[in-house]
Amino acid sequence: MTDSLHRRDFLKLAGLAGVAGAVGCGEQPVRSLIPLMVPSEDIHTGVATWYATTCRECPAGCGMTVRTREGRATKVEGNPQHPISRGGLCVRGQASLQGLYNPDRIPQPFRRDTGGATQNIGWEEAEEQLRERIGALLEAGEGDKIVFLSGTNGESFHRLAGRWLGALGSDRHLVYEAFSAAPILEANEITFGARALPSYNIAEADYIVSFGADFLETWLSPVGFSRDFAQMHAYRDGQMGKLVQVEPRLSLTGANADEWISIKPGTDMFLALGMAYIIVTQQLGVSLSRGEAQSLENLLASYAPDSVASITEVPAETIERMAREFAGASAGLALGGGVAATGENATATLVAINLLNYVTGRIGQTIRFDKPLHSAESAGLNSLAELVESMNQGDVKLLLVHQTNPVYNLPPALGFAEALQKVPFVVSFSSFADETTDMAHMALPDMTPLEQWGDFRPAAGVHSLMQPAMNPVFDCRATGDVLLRVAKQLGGTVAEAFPWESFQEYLKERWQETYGESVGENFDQFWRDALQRGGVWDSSPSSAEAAAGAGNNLRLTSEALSFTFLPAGFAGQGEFFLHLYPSIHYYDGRGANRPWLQEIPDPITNIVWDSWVEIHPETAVRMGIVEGDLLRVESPAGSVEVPAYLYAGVRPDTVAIPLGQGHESYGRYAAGLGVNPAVLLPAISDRHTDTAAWSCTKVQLSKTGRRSELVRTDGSVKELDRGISEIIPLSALTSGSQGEQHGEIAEQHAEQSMYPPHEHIDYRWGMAIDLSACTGCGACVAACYAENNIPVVGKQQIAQGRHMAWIRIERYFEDISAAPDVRFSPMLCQQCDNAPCEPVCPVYATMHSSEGLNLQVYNRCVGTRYCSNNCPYKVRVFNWFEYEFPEPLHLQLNPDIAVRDKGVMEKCTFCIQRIREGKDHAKDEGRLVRDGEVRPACAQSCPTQAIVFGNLLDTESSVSRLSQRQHGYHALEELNTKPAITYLPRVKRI
Amino acid sequence: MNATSQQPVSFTQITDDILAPMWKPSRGYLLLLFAALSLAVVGGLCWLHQINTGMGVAGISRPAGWGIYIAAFVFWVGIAHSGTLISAILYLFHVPWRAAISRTAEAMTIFAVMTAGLFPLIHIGRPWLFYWLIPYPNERQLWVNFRSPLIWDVFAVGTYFTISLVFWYVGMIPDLAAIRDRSTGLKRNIYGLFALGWRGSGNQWRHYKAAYLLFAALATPLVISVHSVVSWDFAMGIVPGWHSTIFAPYFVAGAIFSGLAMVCTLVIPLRRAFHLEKYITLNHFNQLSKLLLFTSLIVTYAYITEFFTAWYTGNPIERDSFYYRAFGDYQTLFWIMTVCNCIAPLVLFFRKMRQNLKVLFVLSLLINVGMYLERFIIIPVSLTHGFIPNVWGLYTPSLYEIGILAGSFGFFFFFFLLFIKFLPVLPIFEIKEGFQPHPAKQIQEAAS
Amino acid sequence: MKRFSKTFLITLLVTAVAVPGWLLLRRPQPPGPVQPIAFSHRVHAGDYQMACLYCHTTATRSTVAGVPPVQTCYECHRVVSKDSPEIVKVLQYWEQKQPIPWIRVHSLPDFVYFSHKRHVLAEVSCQTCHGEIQGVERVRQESSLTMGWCVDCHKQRSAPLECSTCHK
Amino acid sequence: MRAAAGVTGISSREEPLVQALERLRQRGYKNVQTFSPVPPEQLIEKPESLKSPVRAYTLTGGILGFISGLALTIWTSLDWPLRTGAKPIASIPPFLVIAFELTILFGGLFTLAGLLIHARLPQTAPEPGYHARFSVDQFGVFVPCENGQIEEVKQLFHAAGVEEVSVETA
Repeated sequence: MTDSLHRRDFLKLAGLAGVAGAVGCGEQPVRSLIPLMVPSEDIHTGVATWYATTCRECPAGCGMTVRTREGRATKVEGNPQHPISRGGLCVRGQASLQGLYNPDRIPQPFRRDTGGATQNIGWEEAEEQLRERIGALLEAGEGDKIVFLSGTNGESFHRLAGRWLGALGSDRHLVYEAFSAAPILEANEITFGARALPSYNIAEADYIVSFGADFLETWLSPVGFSRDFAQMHAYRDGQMGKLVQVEPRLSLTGANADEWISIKPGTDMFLALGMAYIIVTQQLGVSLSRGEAQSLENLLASYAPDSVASITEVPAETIERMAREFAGASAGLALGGGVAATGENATATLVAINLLNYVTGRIGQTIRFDKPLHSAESAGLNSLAELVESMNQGDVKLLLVHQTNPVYNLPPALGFAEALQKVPFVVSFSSFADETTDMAHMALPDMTPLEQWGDFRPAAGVHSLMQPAMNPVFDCRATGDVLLRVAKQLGGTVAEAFPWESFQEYLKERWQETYGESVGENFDQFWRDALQRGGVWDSSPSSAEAAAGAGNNLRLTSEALSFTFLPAGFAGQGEFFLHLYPSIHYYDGRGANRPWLQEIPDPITNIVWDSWVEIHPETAVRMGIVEGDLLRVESPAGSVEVPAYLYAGVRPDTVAIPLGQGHESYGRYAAGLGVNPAVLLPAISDRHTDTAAWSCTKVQLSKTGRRSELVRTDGSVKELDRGISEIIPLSALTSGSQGEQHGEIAEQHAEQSMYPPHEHIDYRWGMAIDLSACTGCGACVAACYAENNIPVVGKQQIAQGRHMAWIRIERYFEDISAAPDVRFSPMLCQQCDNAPCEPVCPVYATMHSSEGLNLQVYNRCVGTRYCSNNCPYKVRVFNWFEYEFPEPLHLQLNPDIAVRDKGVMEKCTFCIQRIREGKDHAKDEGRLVRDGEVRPACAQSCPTQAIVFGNLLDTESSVSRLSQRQHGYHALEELNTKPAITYLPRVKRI
Repeated sequence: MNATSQQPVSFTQITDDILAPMWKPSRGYLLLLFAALSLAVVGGLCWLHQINTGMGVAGISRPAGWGIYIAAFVFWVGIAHSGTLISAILYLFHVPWRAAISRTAEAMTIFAVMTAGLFPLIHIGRPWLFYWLIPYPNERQLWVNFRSPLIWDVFAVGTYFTISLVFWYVGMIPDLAAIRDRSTGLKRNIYGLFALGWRGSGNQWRHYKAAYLLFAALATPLVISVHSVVSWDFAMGIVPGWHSTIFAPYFVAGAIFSGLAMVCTLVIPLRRAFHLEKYITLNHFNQLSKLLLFTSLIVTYAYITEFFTAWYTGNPIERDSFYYRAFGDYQTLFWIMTVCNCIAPLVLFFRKMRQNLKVLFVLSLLINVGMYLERFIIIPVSLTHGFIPNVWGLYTPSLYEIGILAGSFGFFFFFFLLFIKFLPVLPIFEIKEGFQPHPAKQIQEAAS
Repeated sequence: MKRFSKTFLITLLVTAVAVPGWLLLRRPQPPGPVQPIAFSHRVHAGDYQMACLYCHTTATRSTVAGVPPVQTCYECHRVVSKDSPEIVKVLQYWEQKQPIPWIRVHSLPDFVYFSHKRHVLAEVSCQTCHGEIQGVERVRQESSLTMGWCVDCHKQRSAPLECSTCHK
Repeated sequence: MRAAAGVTGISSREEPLVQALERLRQRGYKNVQTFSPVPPEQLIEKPESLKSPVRAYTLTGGILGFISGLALTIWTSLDWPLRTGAKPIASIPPFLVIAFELTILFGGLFTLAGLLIHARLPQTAPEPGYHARFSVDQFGVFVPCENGQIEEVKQLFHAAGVEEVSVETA
């Protein structure tokens, strides 16, 4: 008997029994006590074990650590050592646990008969059937009619799949990723002859112009970029970086920008060219060679500010100013290529942006080709159209679909779904019953990334590992293993080509091939270290720079200098441009089945569990539309009915719809919710790369006369100057006017109290939240849901104000204009020293600890809700019902904190379970907790490190230093509640 | 006795008149009783469902953690106040017309406190743990938090109920003895038991009078303290719209106002059904109306003061909260309340109206509605519009909540209906005392 | 004039409270549950003086003391008295690769945080809570494990009385 | 003929009985019992002690209530000091609320006790000389006396103008 099987037995018994105990707060305790068979190295009951792995929720490839208790994963966090994410993790990454434990996962393989009924089968039978199919095809010499269609895969898996197909005589391995970086690669090829995705040095930049790149949300590597942006945008030494966001709809990234250029959709290219024109003609940029300068002048001749202004609807002065600012910046950076800005001229736009970067000398400075990022390569629309064609013609006999959902993602105009019905045998490896799997003949459910082996290269010099953090939740098999087993069963040369027993073995061998030479005999140690660390990466950038330094001396190609910049076309005669943007929660739709992502409000609109169409208030007034009116949006390709949301951040001639909802299938949380606006897209692609164009059609808007209420979590969109989410003008900081010292205010307050202040023993836990760094992404909210067993209540309950989140991002639209003032402030329990909630509790269910925490003893609570009423911050939530965690989502529950019963008030306690654990460790070593040793889930997850936690009694701690900063303030300070949280106002360039 | 001249009525007649309607239920009465019971049962079932499923079946949420349950609690406690006012405060002030309505008012107090007492239980999330609010030695070694106004409530309402019950009961002992002496069999035994063997001996009367005066003296500060404590549930909170120094007197006045209205609501039909015109005269209503008008004016004054301070302090949060109260989502309720509590009672400036029972009855209903709305506007509406604009929300009571609220009326009227059939609705001996051609009193009255 | 016999009333009241209370207190403690294997702490911890930590290995490291894996039993009992009927059962579990389904005796509610580690490291002996376990054949819950019981000891030893010490 | 327990004078007015009572007292009759349907003005067994000792109970109860209210709140707060808000462990202002309520509660309950003790309530034995009419409209005075004294008492009653005299048997 193998060790893994013991672990599995244990899981079945002890793990589940433990959970039963964790779920029923105050109910009959567990009756049985199941020991392990043999002592496990990894599992100690009551002690958490951490595994490093790689997040696979999007192609960014952030490093992640998984906390497991009693053999089940309970929390994922950013891996602080990982060079891509550097400790943060986004909202989607946090929700990967709900992919793992999704109750609507396909629990075991099934066959679908001709009638459409499914029949569960065992793995042996399933693999045998696949083998038979392949065997028959091979016999008939039709191995090339096997197609493997997958999403972005880990490196080793990708190679294995290619090798496997090759052994069968096919080379038809298509990678389809809904959001593709192909135009960037192509533009770089065209401009510089370098087909690579460079690294963008956002952190060091001081001026960024982003042409629709939503780099804080979904663009390429949002977690890393957010961290960089916070650094770039932080006030230091009298300065802060400036971000100018160019987009027709103010995105979350735009809301964090200093300036918003509300550009006419599809004309970003012209703006970039117009800026380049000014820079070149006025010689504002770097000195160019004579020939280059001449060619550029010729190329840009027709993009004088006036003509560009009329195309883009951006005033000529603004263009001129932007050009000057950009050229004058010591480290400027122009970004482009966001999904929403991807139109027919996507590549051309990026070429124009490349020119802009080039003429100001940014290549090699803020844009570096020496450490390229991993690109999400994707088959373009044309190759998919070819596949469709080939499927229609019967040239595909066996289609294997792995971790991608083309039926949902592709524009219906392409006809993929219809063609799929003509394929005699479709196998889906999807873990979830998605739209594509619904049409498959057989499902061989893959494990989720948290359960399997793999590797991933998010950037050059970064090789991340994935390892199973726990045993499979369902009877699923890793597709890598399935491919290997089927190959073995096929026998003959095919089997010989695959000597590995398992994908794990294959992976390790590949690593040995890659690194064996450099590490020599110590490979096993190297491998263990890599697993512990989460992969290998080059920590010394100097060597990498030296190695590829040449890559930065790129010159413009002749192709670039003779490039023809064609404007983007828009299909349809509608009145409005259609602006589709990827949701920060659902990404391309894959996040829609994670209840947390549905439940956590969209950062901009604060809408939950829905789709909406954003229209400008003026347009709405003109058309007599109010929020919640169900509108019909019609394009030449199709139409959707979706409720209206009035948003001043969208141009009056544009309507915006988020992507990712509108699933017909994909489980209980996703199915039937909202609309999939991809149906509005005619199958139009980028001219150069044939990447699907998202911004390519105009639509007609009409009222249906019906209503569909949107559920928003924001009560008021204005902060009303109540001292909750404050800003401070940059000028106030730079002019040297020393305002009131924060320390003085605190002292005054101490005197104002009727009673002496609390004494704290050893610790007073506090937090500093830097609103300049907070982007409003909501990662902290998801982390809190995961850490603290917060239930998901659904749309109806949220409509009633029963959102259970312990931390929320309050979003206030103070001003939506060219200098947008959109405020995001995380609101959580302020752990007040003069807590208004505490004295009103009749039963001491909430009281103050000697460490300054506002404790809530769940089992003591009788549920008067007085504390919640008296909490000025409204950060206490009540259990209105006995909330359910549908199996197996309950396995995710954190055993360190009780699951609250109905009728009980609950709240944030700065993750007291973590504080307890940290103090436990410290006590073992006879010391106090060190600064940074304990971090609440929200602080840990924050991609920008906006939340800093620590001991306020330790004057050296980061939180103490931040809390003492000038201009720091307490929310609703005039109430004198003496919160432990100090907010640092958002520095605003006014 | 009061100034209006009355035909002398013999003591026997008084006893007969008051005891006549007892124990003979008419069909209408039974129907009413059944209706009240049914309503109470419906409310009870709603409550059961709520206990079973969770507080979520009610419409309360965040930010309005308190809704119509707490509004109902305050409403019923308020109703309770006029009973004690009439029996204790007016007694201390020797107000001659109090006797005729005191028993009914006191009974109303008892049942209203009982009803009110249900609401904290209904409203807490885990009602099965209500006893944690009571300080008693327990294995957890935990006591209650005496700093919480809710614990003050436990003590204030508990004391109020106990003292009111004692007061009511002691006041009834001579009457119970009278009933005992007029009945036979089981009835005699039961009334006899409760009459405690009262004989009306001089010695008994002597202590009785002394004790009654003392009860009245104790009940007077108590009644003021109880509604003050109830008002502090809110005033001790920092919620804009709650945190106000005038709450205690304002709530006491409001409580008496609503309680007097409820007395009118109960006594006007009762007088007619039980043919008590001889004992409850138009003059009684005239006096009651004056009190109603007076308390209405106090309440109006309090409303104006609240708005004035909110406006003139210039505190933007306070201002916003009060602006919202008058012109926000709940403005309709606010203006209905203003009409009911401040404008409609102004008709009582006219003596004719004060003695027009139809007008008075309708007005008393309006005031009941208005005072309920007042509590609704103060409690959940203030909560919906607190400090943090991001969590502003709306509160709409659910059907279950309304069911329970309706049930509370059923509960109250069920007990009240039982009371009018089983106990004397007027204090017999006090009425007799009033009709007694008393030399000492006559001299006193002549002098004044 | 005959008065109510107050003495009688008081006597009645006192009896009504005292008698059931006394009966309740005097009720013999139920024995512990019958375990799948009649494991004797008396033999192991008493007669053979085995250290508690030999089997309950995580008592110094984790919140839970830990129930020994079947392997721990097996390692000794493949030699020691392997023919005794109870040991045969153990060996059967081992052969069948089944964990032994012990019946839980001590359990705390889910909202309580209790760490064996902190108590053991603070030199609170096992017997303080588990009674004279080394003399017990069949384990039963010796202490009430109620909040007051915990608090008493914490008060005596000046251990923390913060709510968050024990409540999660 | 059984031995008489005493004689009751019954009248619809108080005055004749007051007069009769005065005379009876002068004749040395003891343990006289008066009955009245309403609180009597003068018809009291011992007219000299009009003040009732019940108020002493009230005062005692009130003081006791106040002290126990303060004691309960302060002691329980100190027993396990739990901090809430910025308030001190023993916060006197809120405790005064409790103390006040307990003052009233204890005062009221003690008053009740005083009433019951002094009015000799409850009593179950039939009262000699009590007539059901006394709770309706008649006043009465019961004089316990020997058989031989019946006539004298009767005379006294009649002389005072008492309308009806009834001889009670034991």
